[in-house]
Amino acid sequence: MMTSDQSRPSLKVSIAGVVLKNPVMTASGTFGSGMEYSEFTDLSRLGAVVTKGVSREPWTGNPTPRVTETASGMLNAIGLQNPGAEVFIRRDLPFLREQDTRVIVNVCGHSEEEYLEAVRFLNDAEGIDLYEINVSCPNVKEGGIAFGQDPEKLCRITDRIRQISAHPIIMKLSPNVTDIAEMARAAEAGGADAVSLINTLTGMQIDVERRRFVLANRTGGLSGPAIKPVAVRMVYQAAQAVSVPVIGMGGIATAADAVEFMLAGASAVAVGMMNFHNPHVTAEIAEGIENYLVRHGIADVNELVGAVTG
Amino acid sequence: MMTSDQSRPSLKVSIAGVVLKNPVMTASGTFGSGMEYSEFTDLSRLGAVVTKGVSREPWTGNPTPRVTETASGMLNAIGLQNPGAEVFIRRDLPFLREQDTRVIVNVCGHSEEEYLEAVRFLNDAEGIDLYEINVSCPNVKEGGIAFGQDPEKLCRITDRIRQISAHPIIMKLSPNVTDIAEMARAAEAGGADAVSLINTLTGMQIDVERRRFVLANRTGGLSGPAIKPVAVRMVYQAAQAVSVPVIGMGGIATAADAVEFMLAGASAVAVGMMNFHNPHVTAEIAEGIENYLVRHGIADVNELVGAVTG
Amino acid sequence: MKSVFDAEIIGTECLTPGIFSTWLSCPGADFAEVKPGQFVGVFPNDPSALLPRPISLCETDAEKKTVRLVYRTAGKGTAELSGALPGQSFRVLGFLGNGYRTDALRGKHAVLFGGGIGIPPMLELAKELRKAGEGRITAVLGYRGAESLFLDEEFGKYCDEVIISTDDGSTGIHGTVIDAAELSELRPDVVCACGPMPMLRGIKAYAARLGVQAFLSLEERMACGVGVCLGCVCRTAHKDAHSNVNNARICTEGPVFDAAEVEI
Amino acid sequence: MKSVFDAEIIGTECLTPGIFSTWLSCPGADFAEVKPGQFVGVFPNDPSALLPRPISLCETDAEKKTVRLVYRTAGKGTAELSGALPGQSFRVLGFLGNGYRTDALRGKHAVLFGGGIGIPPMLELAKELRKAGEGRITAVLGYRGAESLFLDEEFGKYCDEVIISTDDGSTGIHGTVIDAAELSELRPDVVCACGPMPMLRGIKAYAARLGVQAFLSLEERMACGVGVCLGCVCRTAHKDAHSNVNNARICTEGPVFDAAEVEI
Ligand SMILES: Cc1cc2nc3c(=O)[nH]c(=O)nc-3n(C[C@H](O)[C@H](O)[C@H](O)COP(=O)(O)OP(=O)(O)OC[C@H]3O[C@@H](n4cnc5c(N)ncnc54)[C@H](O)[C@@H]3O)c2cc1C
Ligand SMILES: Cc1cc2nc3c(=O)[nH]c(=O)nc-3n(C[C@H](O)[C@H](O)[C@H](O)COP(=O)(O)OP(=O)(O)OC[C@H]3O[C@@H](n4cnc5c(N)ncnc54)[C@H](O)[C@@H]3O)c2cc1C
Ligand SMILES: Cc1cc2nc3c(=O)[nH]c(=O)nc-3n(C[C@H](O)[C@H](O)[C@H](O)COP(=O)(O)O)c2cc1C
Ligand SMILES: Cc1cc2nc3c(=O)[nH]c(=O)nc-3n(C[C@H](O)[C@H](O)[C@H](O)COP(=O)(O)O)c2cc1C
Ligand code: FES
Ligand code: FES
Repeated sequence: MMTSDQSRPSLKVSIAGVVLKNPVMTASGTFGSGMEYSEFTDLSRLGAVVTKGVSREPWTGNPTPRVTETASGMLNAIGLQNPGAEVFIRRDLPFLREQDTRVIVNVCGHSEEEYLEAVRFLNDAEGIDLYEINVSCPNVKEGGIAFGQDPEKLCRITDRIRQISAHPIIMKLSPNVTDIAEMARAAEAGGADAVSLINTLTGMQIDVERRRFVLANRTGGLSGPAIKPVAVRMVYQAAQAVSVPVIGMGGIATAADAVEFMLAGASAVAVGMMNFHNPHVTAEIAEGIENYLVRHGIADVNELVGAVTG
Repeated sequence: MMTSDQSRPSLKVSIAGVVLKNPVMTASGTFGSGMEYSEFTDLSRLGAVVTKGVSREPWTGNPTPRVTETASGMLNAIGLQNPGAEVFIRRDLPFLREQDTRVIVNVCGHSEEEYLEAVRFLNDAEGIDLYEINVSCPNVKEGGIAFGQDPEKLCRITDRIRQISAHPIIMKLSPNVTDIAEMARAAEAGGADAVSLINTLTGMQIDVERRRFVLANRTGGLSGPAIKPVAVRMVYQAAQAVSVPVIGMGGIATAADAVEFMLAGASAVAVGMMNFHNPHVTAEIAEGIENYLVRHGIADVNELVGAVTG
Repeated sequence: MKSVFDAEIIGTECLTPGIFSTWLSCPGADFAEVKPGQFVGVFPNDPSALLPRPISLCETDAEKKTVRLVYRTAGKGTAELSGALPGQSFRVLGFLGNGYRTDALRGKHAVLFGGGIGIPPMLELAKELRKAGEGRITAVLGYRGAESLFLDEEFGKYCDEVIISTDDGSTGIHGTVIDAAELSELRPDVVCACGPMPMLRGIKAYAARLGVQAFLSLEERMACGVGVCLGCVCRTAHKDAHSNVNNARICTEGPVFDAAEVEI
Repeated sequence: MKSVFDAEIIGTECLTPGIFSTWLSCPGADFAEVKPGQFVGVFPNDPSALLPRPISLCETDAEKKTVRLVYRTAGKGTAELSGALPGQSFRVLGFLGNGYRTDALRGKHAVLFGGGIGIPPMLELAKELRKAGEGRITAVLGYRGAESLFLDEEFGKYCDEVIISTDDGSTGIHGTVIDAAELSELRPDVVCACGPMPMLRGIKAYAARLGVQAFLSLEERMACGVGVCLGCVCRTAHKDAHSNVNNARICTEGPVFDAAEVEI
């Protein structure tokens, strides 16, 4: 080992036994399957790439307009458009496997059976490290968020997926609930290896000149720096409630934001909307966390996890 | 009547039989009892002044720091500091009565009994038009939000207050719930004359340099333009769910924002955090709504209520 | 190659009320494969407005590494751009989208339709077609009225013919661009168009009637501009290769589509 | 009267790394009752940063309608202010807070303590006390070290004596401002202080030991700056007249408090 490396802090984190070179991941749906942003960012500098939601069959998603901007944030109602698990495995996965980063496949379905079918199908593919199960999409009529807002359903679907899954599972929680700690506990009770949060807050925008909903779907999911305080609070509450690792996201724009989530209790973080503002942001954040550790004389990034004090 | 007046649109709205000269109110806790901002804004230009929360006895509130800024918003954890109903009636109410605007007293308590005591005591005072019952403050340990997150408790406390109240009551709802429509229906079932929403979203901020919570209370309530999309969505859902009037708030900064809430279903609107950014904002919004109506050839502001189309 | 680069304002001019023309210096951009019909994403400096604003290339100068944007002030991003002084900078994402394959249009009679704020990208296309030689270029430009004309004279430099139509008949032909094309009995080999959706639908039908190929430049609200968010899709006639459903990304597979391939 | 007015940058100077001095022209402000110890709320132009930044008046010129702010770049608001060019404007809320009642200090030996970024408001106080005539003015200014000195020479213009202390002893007296006052055997009739909380606690005890009145300028996170939000309170010894509990608003009843009245 080179001497200059010996003084560098360790950025490695482990999620359910899977070691990530640093705690920075991409948030599902904001990074495609990595291909497009690989023109801007060297994916090997990221802890993991989390893919856009994948279902067993192709999904068409919602009508347009699907996105709009809000103060320090945006709304989206993509509706989980995706080419289906077969195309994903054939086209996207081989590319991801070559990137020297961890591959986390985000999975969606309209019903318990669809989630199970998708996982069963993906189980056979090479190169997946973890699943993230999206039970919190506010933009599809059936499934999605229904599981994410009812602790019993959440526990049950977690358990059923866990039974058949070839990889550890991260349950992605919805912030559109009264009690996030209860939801995190339900996921843990169902056997989740980790939980991730937050997905988007349900929101709406109206065009006052035309007196119409801006999004064809009427409502959409709010993300970006606007929601960061809500996300940090929920990550803190979830981390207090469960002993499995928590992956934090919601409005992360800088290394300081990433550190904030880790201090609140996140073992790793994901960057979503801000990729659209700066396609280099994820690698910059990974570097910035390292600088923070050096500046504060912290040897291991894991020392940050939950280290906030009153 | 002057001819120029005949072509002016009507801005009057009615909440539970109380007529407001225009739909613009101040949001509780962001306007004191009107005195301080009367240096900046002629209160007679507002539809109503909503006071800071008033309890029967004086409350000390939370330790400081109590406020901090966030992206396009802020967090507060004042903890409902107030001088108590006696001082309010003796000092603040006489001032408000002289301002040629409606007076809405925001009421808080730690328990059902405390709410009832406050309302009983205020009933005898002169010059109150409406009560707004705050069952949604995220910043006090007991009471407050507990009633705002449980439909049964909300229905019951609404009913008990309604029984003894000398004035119509507006129940102020919390956004920190899974199903806002259910909460609005519970308030209506309990006899609420109107509902207002949203109160603040619970959030948190961590100072990463000092690795400490920024707010002494750890969590605080998020308000400002950041939360507007969530507020508009909830106002829409509440207005679809109940037939009593809905008062909309959450991040209103401009007349267009106020119109957006009315299109979503609000009969009146309240302006909160943005008073701190621009102490003239409420009167400017009232004027801006009138200009909007003129520009769109709308004769009566009530035509906007719920007029959004797909 | 796509990248994020700094673009410095060279100068801005108001062409007609609400429509501005801005030249930007982009020394860090890669002009190697820039094509007419492509667009950039301009990031406002306003930290509360985080998404890039898609604006078409109205002109480019690969040697000087400059681009010209012509845009309507529609909201905060375009207002900020139009008010920026020479020397001020914007982060820009570019160059985005497929653009026109000018080689496929060469030597033909191409009729370029532009409606309102859809006119600017047609100028770069006219310029490139003229450079490419032979062929005949006709521009049909639609405006609201005489007072809202812009860029029309510049088209004269590159086109064999420029036809103007206005909604109110205050100048040019009274009616739509299609009314104008039909009245002028144009006989295009190929049609290119950018403008509001009703106009594009009309052009699609017009081209179908004439039995010629039409290339349409579509618009949709965008978030990423580079194909990851799936915000900007349009319905396609055939299963799109990327999506495996009948949805193509306007920012990546478009914004220029063969009219026969999209359901609008 | 309090109001929101536009303030135009006249010029900005860096006094020492991280500390800036900015003169602003405020033709719309009401200077009639401005007092040392008052502050302004500066609104960033950044639309995502909505709250006013409280900054003390370091100097004012009521005739020219200008104010001087001396501040540390702590975050986005102060960074924006320090980087603004002459001619650029900020919306400002002012003048806020109670300020010092200089008449009550006249003719006495007043010792003004300033620690770090608490030093600037003491300059205006020294200036006003000097104007008010008689009396003796001593300034005791605390810094981290010799390289971080600022404003110290300007205090010489108004004070009978200026004592410097540094944490590292690299110049002046090695120790706190209280160490410096005690070593110098000062005999104040009244004490005024602004600085970090541990220093203010020390000053309160120091004044109590000497049996003299002390006026302390407190700081707290603020939202409104005008007394409506109750964000900025401090604990008081007696029931505060406004709150009817033991909480006074620093922005309104303060920022200057009689040390005996606040529990710090
Ligand atoms: C491929 C493409 C090319 C375009 N080329 C041009 C051009 O050359 N000249 C021109 O004037 N306009 C063009 N537009 C439209 C232009 O993108 C919008 O007018 C602009 O984004 C408005 O931004 P704003 O900040 O001023 O408005 P705001 O209303 O503040 O914008 C808010 C959000 O909505 C988006 N938005 C608003 N209107 C539109 C729209 N019509 N299309 C897409 N997004 C929108 C913005 O990008 C932003 O994310 C083009 C759009 C697309 C998709
Ligand atoms: C009465 C009073 C007088 C002051 N006078 C001066 C002065 O003369 N010179 C000077 O350098 N500083 C002074 N301060 C501190 C100054 O207000 C903060 O440094 C400044 O607000 C930081 O703003 P920012 O945008 O740069 O930092 P950010 O961290 O971006 O600010 C975020 C938010 O926190 C608030 N904030 C951050 N730090 C403080 C703080 N220490 N005190 C209060 N609010 C804070 C900001 O106002 C803003 O709302 C004073 C504070 C008070 C209360
Ligand atoms: C355009 C867009 C698409 C998204 N698609 C998905 C998705 O397919 N699956 C999922 O679990 N979350 C999805 N999300 C949610 C993000 O992964 C993330 O949880 C959320 O945006 C909060 O993070 P941010 O504020 O950093 O964007 C999407 C978000 C956006 C903005
Ligand atoms: C500093 C502050 C104090 C508040 N105090 C109260 C209160 O006493 N009672 C109450 O019902 N709501 C209170 N609120 C909530 C507001 O009335 C309003 O519901 C919320 O801030 C959303 O509106 P806004 O985004 O326009 O601020 C307070 C909000 C702020 C920012
Ligand atoms: S704008 Fe994101 S895919 Fe086109
Ligand atoms: S800052 Fe609002 S009361 Fe002092």
